[in-house]
Amino acid sequence: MEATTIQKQELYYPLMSEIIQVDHLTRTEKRFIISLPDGQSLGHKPGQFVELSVFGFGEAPISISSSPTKTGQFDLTIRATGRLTDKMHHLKTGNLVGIRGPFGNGFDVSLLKGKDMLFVCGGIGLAPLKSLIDYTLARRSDFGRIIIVYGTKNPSEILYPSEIKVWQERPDVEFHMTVDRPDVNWEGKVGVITTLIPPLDLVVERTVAAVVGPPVMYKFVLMALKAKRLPDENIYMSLERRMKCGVGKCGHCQINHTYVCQDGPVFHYPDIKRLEEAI
Amino acid sequence: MNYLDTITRMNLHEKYLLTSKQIPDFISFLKTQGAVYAAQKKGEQSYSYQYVEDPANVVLDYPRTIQPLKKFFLPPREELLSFDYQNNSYQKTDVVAEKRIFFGIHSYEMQGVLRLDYSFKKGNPEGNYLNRRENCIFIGVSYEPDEFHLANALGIEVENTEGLSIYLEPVREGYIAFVIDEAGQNLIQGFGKTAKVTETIHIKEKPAKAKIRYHYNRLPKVFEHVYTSQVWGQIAKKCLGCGTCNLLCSTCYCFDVRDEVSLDLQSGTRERFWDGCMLNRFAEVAGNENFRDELSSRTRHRLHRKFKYLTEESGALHCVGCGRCSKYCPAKINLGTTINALIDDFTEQQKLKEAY
Amino acid sequence: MDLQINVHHLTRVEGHGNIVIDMQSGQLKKAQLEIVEPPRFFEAMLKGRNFHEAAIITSRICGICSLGHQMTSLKATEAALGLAISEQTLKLRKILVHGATFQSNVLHALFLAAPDFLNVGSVFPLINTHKEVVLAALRLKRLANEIGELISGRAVHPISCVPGGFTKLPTNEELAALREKLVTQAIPDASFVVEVVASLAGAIPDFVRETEYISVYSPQEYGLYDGQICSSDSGLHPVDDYLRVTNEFIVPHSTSKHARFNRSSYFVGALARFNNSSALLSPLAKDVAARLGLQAPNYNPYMNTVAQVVEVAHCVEDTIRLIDELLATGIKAEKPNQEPTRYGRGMATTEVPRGILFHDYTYNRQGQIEKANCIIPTGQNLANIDDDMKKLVPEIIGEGKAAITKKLEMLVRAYDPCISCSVHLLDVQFDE
Amino acid sequence: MSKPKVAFFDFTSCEGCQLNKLNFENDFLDMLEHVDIVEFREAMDDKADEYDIAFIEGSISTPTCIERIHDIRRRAKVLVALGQCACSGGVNAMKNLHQPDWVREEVYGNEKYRFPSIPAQPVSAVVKVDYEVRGCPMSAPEYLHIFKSLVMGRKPEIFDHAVCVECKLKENECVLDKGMFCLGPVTRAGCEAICPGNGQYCTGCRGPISNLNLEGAVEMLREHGFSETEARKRLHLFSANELV
Ligand SMILES: Cc1cc2nc3c(=O)[nH]c(=O)nc-3n(C[C@H](O)[C@H](O)[C@H](O)COP(=O)(O)OP(=O)(O)OC[C@H]3O[C@@H](n4cnc5c(N)ncnc54)[C@H](O)[C@@H]3O)c2cc1C
Ligand code: SF4
Ligand code: SF4
Ligand code: SF4
Repeated sequence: MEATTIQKQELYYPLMSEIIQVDHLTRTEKRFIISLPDGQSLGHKPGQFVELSVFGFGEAPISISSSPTKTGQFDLTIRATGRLTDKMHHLKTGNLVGIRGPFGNGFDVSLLKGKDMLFVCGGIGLAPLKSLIDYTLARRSDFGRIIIVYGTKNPSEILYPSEIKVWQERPDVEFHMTVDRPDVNWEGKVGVITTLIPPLDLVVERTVAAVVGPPVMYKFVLMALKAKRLPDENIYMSLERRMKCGVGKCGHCQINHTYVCQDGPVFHYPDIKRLEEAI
Repeated sequence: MNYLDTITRMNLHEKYLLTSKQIPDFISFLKTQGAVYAAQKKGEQSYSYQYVEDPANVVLDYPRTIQPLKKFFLPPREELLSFDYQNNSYQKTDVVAEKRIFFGIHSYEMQGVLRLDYSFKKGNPEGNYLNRRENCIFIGVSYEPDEFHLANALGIEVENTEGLSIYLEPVREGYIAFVIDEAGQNLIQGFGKTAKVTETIHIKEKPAKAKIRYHYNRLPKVFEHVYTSQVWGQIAKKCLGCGTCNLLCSTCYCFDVRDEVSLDLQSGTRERFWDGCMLNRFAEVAGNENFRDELSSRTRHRLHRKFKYLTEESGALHCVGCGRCSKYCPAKINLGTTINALIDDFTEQQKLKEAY
Repeated sequence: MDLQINVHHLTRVEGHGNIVIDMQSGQLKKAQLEIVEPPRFFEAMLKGRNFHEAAIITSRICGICSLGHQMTSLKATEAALGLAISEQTLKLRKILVHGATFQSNVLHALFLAAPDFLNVGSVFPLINTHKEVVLAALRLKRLANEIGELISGRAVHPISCVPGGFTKLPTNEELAALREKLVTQAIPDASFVVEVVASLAGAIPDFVRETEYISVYSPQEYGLYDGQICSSDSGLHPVDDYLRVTNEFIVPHSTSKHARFNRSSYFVGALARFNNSSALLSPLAKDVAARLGLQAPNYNPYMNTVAQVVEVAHCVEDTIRLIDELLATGIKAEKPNQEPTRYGRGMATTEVPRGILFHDYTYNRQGQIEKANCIIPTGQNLANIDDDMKKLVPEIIGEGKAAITKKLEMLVRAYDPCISCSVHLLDVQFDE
Repeated sequence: MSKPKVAFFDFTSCEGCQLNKLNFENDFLDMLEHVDIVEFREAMDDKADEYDIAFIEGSISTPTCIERIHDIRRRAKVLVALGQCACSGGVNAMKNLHQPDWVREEVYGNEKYRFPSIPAQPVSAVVKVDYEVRGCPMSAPEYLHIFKSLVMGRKPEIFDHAVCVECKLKENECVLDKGMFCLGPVTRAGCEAICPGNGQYCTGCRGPISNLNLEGAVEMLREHGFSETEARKRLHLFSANELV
């Protein structure tokens, strides 16, 4: 029987890995720096994710928010929204968590070489994009302009303030930020993220946009990019779906014939343009 | 396929007579060769595949069981690992791959298993499923299609023997056992009490009761054009979202995973359960966004998986026509009727196109 | 002398009740158990309901006596519709009643009443000081619940007992396994519990007030599942006479109605059953009664708890007997008989742990309820509790408020009142 | 870590859920290992001021109930509605289908003002409820799951799919198929389909799933031979508040 000859895989067993640092980012977000046993590297591509688990609290897909150029450890940025993610916020340095992965289709960095990069990050969407931002910064000379457009609901939700400070100060990074609802101390721009796109001065043939944000954001960002005449082929986006296995088995993340966990989460826009239910 | 072709094709196999009296003996013999599972009565008028304790309880003439054979390879509830909550360590849960003989299954049931094989082998081949799938022998039996069976219309005839080792066809004296493969040959020989049959056996025609207006080859084509059909909305009016059609489907395999700790709060297990795209939380993500909120889009997704998405990938329809989703749907939504309505919609469209 | 006692929301009883004593210048103005549980309108809910639903709904009158309500409801429905039940159904139901009775009696005697004898506020401290007793009681309770789960699907709000029979039957093997547990586990546990109760008997207040004792009576067996109404004053009365016996009346201090028959009040419950039927107890139960010094007739209401323990022994032993009878022939597959042969009125009575219970339904030709009435034991006891308090308070007036309060609380608890189910109304008619 | 303080309170109900809890004989002592029970009127005399977890049984059906539940909410960190009476009003809510004042007059005549009664409401109609343990009676496995989850400090897993799912997982014979009535297709799971598993039909005691297709449900029952009036009446048995 064929079943005996096929290479069977043990898909669901996590690697117990240690939290080596916890950074408090906002009221609802924390960054965890994690090291795999024996100093192994995760070997991921920017945009990929892991299945993170804490026994008794379940498992969930979490994007890797550090660049593959950082080895021996990797970052997860987690928003507390439920069973597992709330528990993560109670864990401390030295605690063990289960890691499976990396999974999914990340950004193909070879295709991005030499391009101007436009990062459109809505809210926690900055977390998955940060792996690519960090990568492009680590290989700065491989890329043209680096433009980061970032929007959050309010100033208290701004992720990675110290990194942002660096980005703002670097001459070779163009960083733009806005909040939906300012507080008394806010001096920056106010408005939804799409208001940041029209003023941008882009060389559209050379620019590749990478878009990640909450589900409602995509439609409007796409409209804004279209208005700038950015070709569809130059747009990549990462989609979020419920997923349990991360390896194309559990069925939850399917959008029509596409599996987000395998074909995504990073998609080339032309591939999903005609996919109903996708955006 | 021509009915006479079937007779000829079947008669090419070696065949033996198992008299009605011999059947229990044969089952007892099978029990010496492995764990035997077969359809048995469950409640008043339903059947279920169960371990055979007593050969007398085995039923060979039955319309269908409640759960399909998938329950043996992808159990409704399966422990993946057990963990120590306090120390954050875990143990893999062994998958026991005993030798199993499935006795008296229908051709579409076998086909259902072959479809699942595809789903679990592709991409990342899953050990849990494939280990359970090893060492299994299937002995088929003929059946009389009822108004819910669509297998014939979908190209899986009653006498389809793919995947089987032996196929049983009822005759006056009992059953003719057609030997399909070596494993089947070994079983028949090991039993040793059967008489070889050399004359041609006339196989009774078993007409399908449910019909589909198109040849099944054309269904993926139909599904390319009915994404926006109003049929989905019509079904959604009756559909209750109970998920029966997913869970009992021969080829649905989606699952959910949950952790549970025991009351001592020391240990626990990670388990997976059957899940289905008709159910509420299936496509919900953080922030309570649900990407398939409407029952109409859920039914559409379910049937597109059966007739288009997986078909384009694998070349085979992923509906095997077992009829469970129609028979057990509390709202009496019938798959054959639905497909015919979609076909009508499609033809209507084509006509309009031509006129245009 | 003046004395005011107001125990608000009495603990360790089911449902909500207050004890109110008002004594002014040595004159007892008030001695009442006030029932403050909100009313729940069950008879009204039953109107227009299908005959399969009556038992499902009435079970929700009380989670503690849900099985008793179901049994009485089924019997009333069967009487109204002329549905005969099989011998097997009868025996299984009797086992269910035994299980429910001894589970409730164990719960009350050991978890709710015993803390009083040991001067603690709840069963929880006893887990440390009297672990063996608590474990034995828990095992007995578990076994009683297993009886319910095995035969009726669930111990609270049973599932598979329906008019005419059962929707699912236990297997012979399951019954045999249950019997084994009863013999090897329940009998020793019950004997152990009896010894413990015997050692506590000294803490039972010495109070006597003769009253009328009313229970179900059957000449063949200790009256629980079925029989006639028996009054210690006036003898046997047919079930159909239940309204004459109970005479419900409204009192201002209670959302529950009170009852009286030959005197100003009467007693229902384990002690009434014991007083009327003790000769029919199982041999083991008779031994237990002797060991605990309980002899019929006994007029001390506090002894109700002791009578409950005696009944535990009876129920365990009689369940074993019933299982043996069932196993002798083996369980036969049968479907519930749900073909009505008539439509009309049906009345039924059963002993639930807290006393005699009545259901009375009238069905129309569609098999729907037109009129329903349920009379619950705790309601029948309320007048008797008030009368007991009126006699008790002057007798112990010298003991001080704390002691008096405790004895009053113990008195009310001894009746094992089930207040949530006692709150009901009579004959509500809805005009549609 | 100190043990969470747990309290139990009862309002208008049959107290079956409380009893069900005492029916975990095998697990009872284990449960006590993890918590301090500080208030439990049916079983003990003590009272406390604050609770980490308050379990509320029963529906709110008098003005006094409203005061009490506000008070409990103020003292409780987590408040759990226990059983269908607390979650939806349960069977008690059937009285809401009738004129309340008239019902009271029928019962108490001129004394009706002594016993104020308001429509039977779920606890959530008055205060914020953190979690619900549905069912009449609540189901023991689900209760244990929620209990453990809360003690561990995790959000419990509460289903929003139908009882049918549990029937299918258990391969129960479908009672609709036998010609009986059943509300399993539209009733929230969590009871492990205990009624169909015992050959009985599902009476809908856990209330409807969140995306109830009410007309579809009535139509489904009609297809199975039950009149529309009958279907609606039975849908109301445990869900009068949710379906009106
Ligand atoms: C590819 C991908 C990358 C992600 N990256 C990040 C990240 O970097 N940081 C981050 O904080 N979150 C990320 N998420 C979202 C994260 O997976 C969910 O927030 C998480 O699953 C919630 O799990 P929980 O146990 O805490 O929540 P639960 O208590 O299970 O549920 C809370 C909410 O989350 C939804 N949810 C439950 N399970 C999933 C699931 N498997 N996938 C999506 N939503 C779910 C539920 O519908 C519910 O609304 C990512 C999701 C995907 C698909
Ligand atoms: S079985 Fe029928 S009612 Fe249930 S989800 Fe499927 S189509 Fe809908
Ligand atoms: S018995 Fe009821 S709950 Fe079970 S499958 Fe049938 S319709 Fe669904
Ligand atoms: S099957 Fe239905 S009636 Fe029975 S417990 Fe479950 S939800 Fe309640």
